[in-house]
Amino acid sequence: MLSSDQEDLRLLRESARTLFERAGGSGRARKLRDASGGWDSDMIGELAGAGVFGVTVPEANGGLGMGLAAGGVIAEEVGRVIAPEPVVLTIGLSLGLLRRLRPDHPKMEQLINGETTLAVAWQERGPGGAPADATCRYADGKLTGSKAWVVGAAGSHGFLVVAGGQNGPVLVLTEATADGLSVDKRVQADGSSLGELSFSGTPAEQLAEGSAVQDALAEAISDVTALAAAELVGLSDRAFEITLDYIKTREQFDKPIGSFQVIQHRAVDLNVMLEVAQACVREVLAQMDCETVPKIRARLASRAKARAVTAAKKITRDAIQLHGAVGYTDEFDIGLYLNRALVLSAWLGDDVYHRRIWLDAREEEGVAQ
Amino acid sequence: MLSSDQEDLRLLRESARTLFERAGGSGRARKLRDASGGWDSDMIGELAGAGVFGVTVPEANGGLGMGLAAGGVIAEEVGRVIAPEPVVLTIGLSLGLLRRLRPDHPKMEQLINGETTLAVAWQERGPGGAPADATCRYADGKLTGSKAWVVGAAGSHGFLVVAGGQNGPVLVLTEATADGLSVDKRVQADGSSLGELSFSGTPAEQLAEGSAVQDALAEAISDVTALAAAELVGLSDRAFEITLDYIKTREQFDKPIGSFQVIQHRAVDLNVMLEVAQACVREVLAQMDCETVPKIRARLASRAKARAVTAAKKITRDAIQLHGAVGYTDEFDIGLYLNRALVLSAWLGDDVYHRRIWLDAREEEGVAQ
Amino acid sequence: MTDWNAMSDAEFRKEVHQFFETEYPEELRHLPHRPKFAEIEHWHRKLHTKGWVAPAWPAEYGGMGLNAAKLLIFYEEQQRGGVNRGRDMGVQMVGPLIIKFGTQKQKDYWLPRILSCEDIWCQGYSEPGAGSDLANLRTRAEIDGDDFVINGQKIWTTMAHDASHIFMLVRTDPNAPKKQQGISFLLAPMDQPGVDVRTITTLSGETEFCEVFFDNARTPRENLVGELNKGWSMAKALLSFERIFIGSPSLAQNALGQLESFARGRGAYDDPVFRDRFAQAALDVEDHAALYARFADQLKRGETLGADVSMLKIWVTECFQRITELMIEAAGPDGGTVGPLQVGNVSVDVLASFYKARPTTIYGGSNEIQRNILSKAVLGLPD
Amino acid sequence: MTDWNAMSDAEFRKEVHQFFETEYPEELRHLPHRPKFAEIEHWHRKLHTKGWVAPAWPAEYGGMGLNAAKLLIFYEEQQRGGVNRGRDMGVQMVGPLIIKFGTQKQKDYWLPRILSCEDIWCQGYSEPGAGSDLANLRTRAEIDGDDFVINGQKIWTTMAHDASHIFMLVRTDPNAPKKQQGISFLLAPMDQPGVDVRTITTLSGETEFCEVFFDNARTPRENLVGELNKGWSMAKALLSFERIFIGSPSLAQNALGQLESFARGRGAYDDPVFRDRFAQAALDVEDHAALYARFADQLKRGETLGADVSMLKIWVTECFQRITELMIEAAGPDGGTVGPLQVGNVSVDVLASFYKARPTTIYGGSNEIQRNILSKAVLGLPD
Repeated sequence: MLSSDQEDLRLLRESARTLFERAGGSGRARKLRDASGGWDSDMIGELAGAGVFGVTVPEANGGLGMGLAAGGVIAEEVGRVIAPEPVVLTIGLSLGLLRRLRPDHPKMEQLINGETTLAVAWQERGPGGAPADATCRYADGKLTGSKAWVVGAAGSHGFLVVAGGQNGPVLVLTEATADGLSVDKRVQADGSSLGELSFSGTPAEQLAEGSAVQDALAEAISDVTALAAAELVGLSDRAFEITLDYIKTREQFDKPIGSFQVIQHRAVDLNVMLEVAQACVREVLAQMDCETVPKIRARLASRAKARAVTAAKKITRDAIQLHGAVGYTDEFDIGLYLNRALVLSAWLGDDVYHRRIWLDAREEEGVAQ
Repeated sequence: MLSSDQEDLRLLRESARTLFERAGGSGRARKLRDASGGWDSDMIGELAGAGVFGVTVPEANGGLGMGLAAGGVIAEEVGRVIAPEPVVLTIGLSLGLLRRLRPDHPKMEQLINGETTLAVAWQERGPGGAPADATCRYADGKLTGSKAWVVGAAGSHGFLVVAGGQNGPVLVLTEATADGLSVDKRVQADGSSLGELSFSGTPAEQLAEGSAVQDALAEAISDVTALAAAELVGLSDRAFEITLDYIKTREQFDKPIGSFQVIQHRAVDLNVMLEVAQACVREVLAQMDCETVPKIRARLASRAKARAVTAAKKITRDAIQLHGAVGYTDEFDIGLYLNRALVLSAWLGDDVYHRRIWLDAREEEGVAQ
Repeated sequence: MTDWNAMSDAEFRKEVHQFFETEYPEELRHLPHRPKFAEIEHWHRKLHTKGWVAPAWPAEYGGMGLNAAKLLIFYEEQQRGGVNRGRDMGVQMVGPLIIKFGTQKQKDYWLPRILSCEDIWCQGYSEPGAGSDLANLRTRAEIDGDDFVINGQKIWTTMAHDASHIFMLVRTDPNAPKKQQGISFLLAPMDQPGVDVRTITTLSGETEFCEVFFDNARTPRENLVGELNKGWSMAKALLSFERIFIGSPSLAQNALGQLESFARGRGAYDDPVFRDRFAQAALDVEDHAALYARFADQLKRGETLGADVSMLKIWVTECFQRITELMIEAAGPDGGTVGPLQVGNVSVDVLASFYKARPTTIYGGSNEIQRNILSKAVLGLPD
Repeated sequence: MTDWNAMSDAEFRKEVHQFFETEYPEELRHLPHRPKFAEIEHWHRKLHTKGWVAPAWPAEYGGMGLNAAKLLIFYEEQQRGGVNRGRDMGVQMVGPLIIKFGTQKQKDYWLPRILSCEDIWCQGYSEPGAGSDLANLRTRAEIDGDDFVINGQKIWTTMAHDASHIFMLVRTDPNAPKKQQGISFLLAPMDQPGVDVRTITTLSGETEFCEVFFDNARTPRENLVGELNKGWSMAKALLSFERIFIGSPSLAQNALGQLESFARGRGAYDDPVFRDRFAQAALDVEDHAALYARFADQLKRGETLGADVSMLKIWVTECFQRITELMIEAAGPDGGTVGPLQVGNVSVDVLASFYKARPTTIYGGSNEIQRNILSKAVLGLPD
């Protein structure tokens, strides 16, 4: 798949930004959090209308076929307004799996059109937790066992579940309302929730089986990891803007605090960190679009996530300090960014984790400077 | 052994400082380095006259019996003027071994009186390098094999060598001029040298053998490690003073650079780091004086060295930056401190190494917060 | 009355330890939030009966009369045992102020009420435009007959919604040539129509901080403490002994203990990379404690602490933050989860610790301000 | 004459690579020090014959006339191959200055001599009192008949002891209202009685830097470049293209490669704690390269670079320092040892790398100054 050209990406960025700003920017995220912690189905419709969910899906399958670089543009804009909707989840993981395994399935179109949302249950608690060791089993059309850390479990219409089948791993689909399914929700810092799913003979439809499932999952995880990195970059970008505005206006000792050299240099360091992260993640996404070897794509995704988490942690935490006491209140938006950064950093592995697997992969490939 | 009281330590510090300052402070170190890289035997005599070498040796054995806390005071003063003489080496290692194994030996008195200096050869290249694995052998009064990283090899009259004997480890004494001994010197950043010793049937006198050797060596290494930490603290203290003076006087943009907030805060951070290191190392030395369990003493020594190396690295490196271009020249003293810090940090294990063994020891002992 | 200072340090520590160990209610140990008075009232009664409400006050005013050495031991044991300090603004701040600067009448009236918690105090210092630059405060108090009439706004007033009185810095002379002049110390009742309290929700969802609005609120003129327009130097004098406590190792030590249990339970403790970072943090705490001990010794020798004591606060708060950041790391995929995380027998609220650590580098004089102070007052760096 | 810009990037890169690969003397690859001219003269002759001495100069003056894209490739290949830049102050600084601001007569006289290295140039900017605050320079030049008479002192003049000429900023109007005014650009011969050069020994024992003393030294009035008293803005104009090179990834990349070989040989590479720190450094370099590529693209599109390009230098120099600090760590007990350390087939001079990294955060505008610039010019933070 080829990366879109710069001009296409610029136009895409502009329209996504306009869409989110018109919808209320980060204020919308706050309202949704205070209301219910969920997401806004009208917004999902609007996003679908703009082609957002299908951005990386080939045109033949009803998408825009613009590649991950374009997905990253969307993810950055999602991050900037900390939109709670499952955009990265859908582009990277749900559609990432379906478009590789079952591009013919009717759920594809529903996901692209925003008519449905599907969370992906692929991890389990306990050592490893990889799909090959799945203790959650699928047999005779029914699921038994449990899955952990399911993002978007609260609002989704159904689940794509990776389970152990009779002939190796399977990907199955189950409805949120299915019998024998219980969802235990753990509230996250940003008001979203992580689901722990328990199945006891829950009816489910098999979509694919065998090693293809594992391969597609690995690829989809690379995609969603890199897109989550882009979301963190967008989030960091806006958190930095907010902070910069604040230190230009907040006065102490009869001067804007942004006139103090220590504050200035700290702002510069955050800015440099941000620019490096942005350059890294955009480069990675473009490279992933041109790269076909799964292991290399995984290494690239790790590089992006490692950098984005490092940057977002540093930027949002320093942003609180630069805001002083008000940064610690819920009244200022900066705290929403800190909280969202916590959640996105923990999702799919933090910087320490990804640095490790990046170096291991680099060594395995024999990539040296 | 009990720690000396605060007033004794204060008086000791005063007299050591006066002695070193009268001898030319750090200027003396520069002169010696430029001349030969060696040390000054008159100075060794003066130090001996002041009781410096025997500071931790019990009075019954001809020392001052003041304990490691007093040794630390001396070491700090040595560090402040980066004196090249083997003070910490002699107090901690040479006499540390002899006073435990052979307090009766005539070399004790000669070391205390400054009539001789002995380097200690206890490490070997290759995996482990611990005395138990020694490939350097002693049999029939002769040494064969090699030893590495021997500090003070260049100027010492002889060597205390830990080797493998017929009944376990032995401590033997050989003269610098002995037959079959060759010393390969590697120049260090501060102008001193590390010796690589090769023995081929070199005659040597056995001083002790068996597990007592290993035990005494472990204890002496704890002592010298903690004293090296104190030397680093003294060095850092003076490096910070020099830097503080510099930023108060050096002007740029018509103001002393120490009036810029960024420089000020950096100076504060160095100051805090220094004070923490000083408090840590002094506390450790006092505790080691009251502690008899070797493993605990080793853990304490690791704590001191870990902190002192971290502080000295940070302080001397930042000191160069705060000096700007002149800090990079050999004309300013600050570079001498950087170089000495490099050498002392590498000796006996750096901060990363000691943090690791500290935590392992803490766990083994079951020390928890 | 017991002369605590005559006891050996070890004896005294044992006595304090035992009391906290046996008498303090288990369910209140290591409370994760600041309690309202009602929640800890039964403990307060016990303490009051024992005569231990005000360890630092002279015995003549109902305190324990502890010297610095004993006081440090008292607080150390309190912290070690996870004993809540209670609603102690009255004891810690108002009492010493009145003892030092108040009239006999003020002492007679207010001090017993503080000890009994008949009055619950909050502290009105910060304002929206006066944080790091506290002297910039604008809340006005004007004399009107026998009263002061107060107008303005305070912010970050801890637990103001559960206080009966506020002690505050107010501007009584707006025309003073320097902003540090013209500030006075006032005591005022909260329960009156002109006082409006609104809680502030923090990042972690807590509501301990408040805004307090004064709209022609009144307090009798006799509630002025010390001289009119001399409040600034009085406030600064009050802080000097406080400064070692804000740099105490306890918060970081407790967090480190939590981190250790959590990381052991989670398996992170077996990972060499984590171990290195943990060892750094643990040594940062241990070595800080050595420096703390040096300052504590100064106090014990009866010396006053210099501005250099600020370094304790800088070091320990930043260390505390790093420890809680390591907790988040050790939590892995649960690092964004609200509420206690169970590991084996322990349950650690990782996110709560993380949030708790955030404002420590801001409050009590931000670490930037502390560095400014050290730079000038200790290092003598020029303007 | 070849129109290099008409070639594809890949073709051009291949051509350059091949030339450096086959023609550059092996013994001069990755020289650890700055060579004197005599040491590299044979290489210079080769380059001169090829017409590649001045890649950035227009072809009409004997340069290669490369556009920004090609120029970056040229330098990348040069750095990758460890090809010494030679004594290039004339080519990099004096040539562009004369081409932009010089008279026809100056062009005709000086440019060919720069290309042939008949004249070897050094740069006289810094002074003892004018480092970060360069405009504070005090070296005076006064008109005396047909000459300027120069008095004062320059410092950090790289390789002045092996130069025949100096191009310098001097003060020609001491009464100008602002210190940036009254500064002029002069060319002067070094070989005269009024010029005294002393080398400065650095921490690592190198003597590349010099002090240059002027005691009634003379240079003809025609050696003034551009207008009298307008030197400051000319000097700033010269720097703009240079600023991307000082932020190039090459130094850090080379150091990282050395660190990797060294750590592998030493076994440190198998240690998880080291690996984490190595991965951080490696990603710091790789992600910096992504940002560098963004700025390079700007140049290739023909845009001028803004002040934000400074961030490259800040990041890469601090990263370079960390890498060399990791080398010291990986060296363990040999971390203080001078000279190359052998591991397997490679030999790495750990201490030399460490020293080399030190001044990179100081020279070319210290990183503190760069942060000041970014803060004002990019972030728009107030004074």
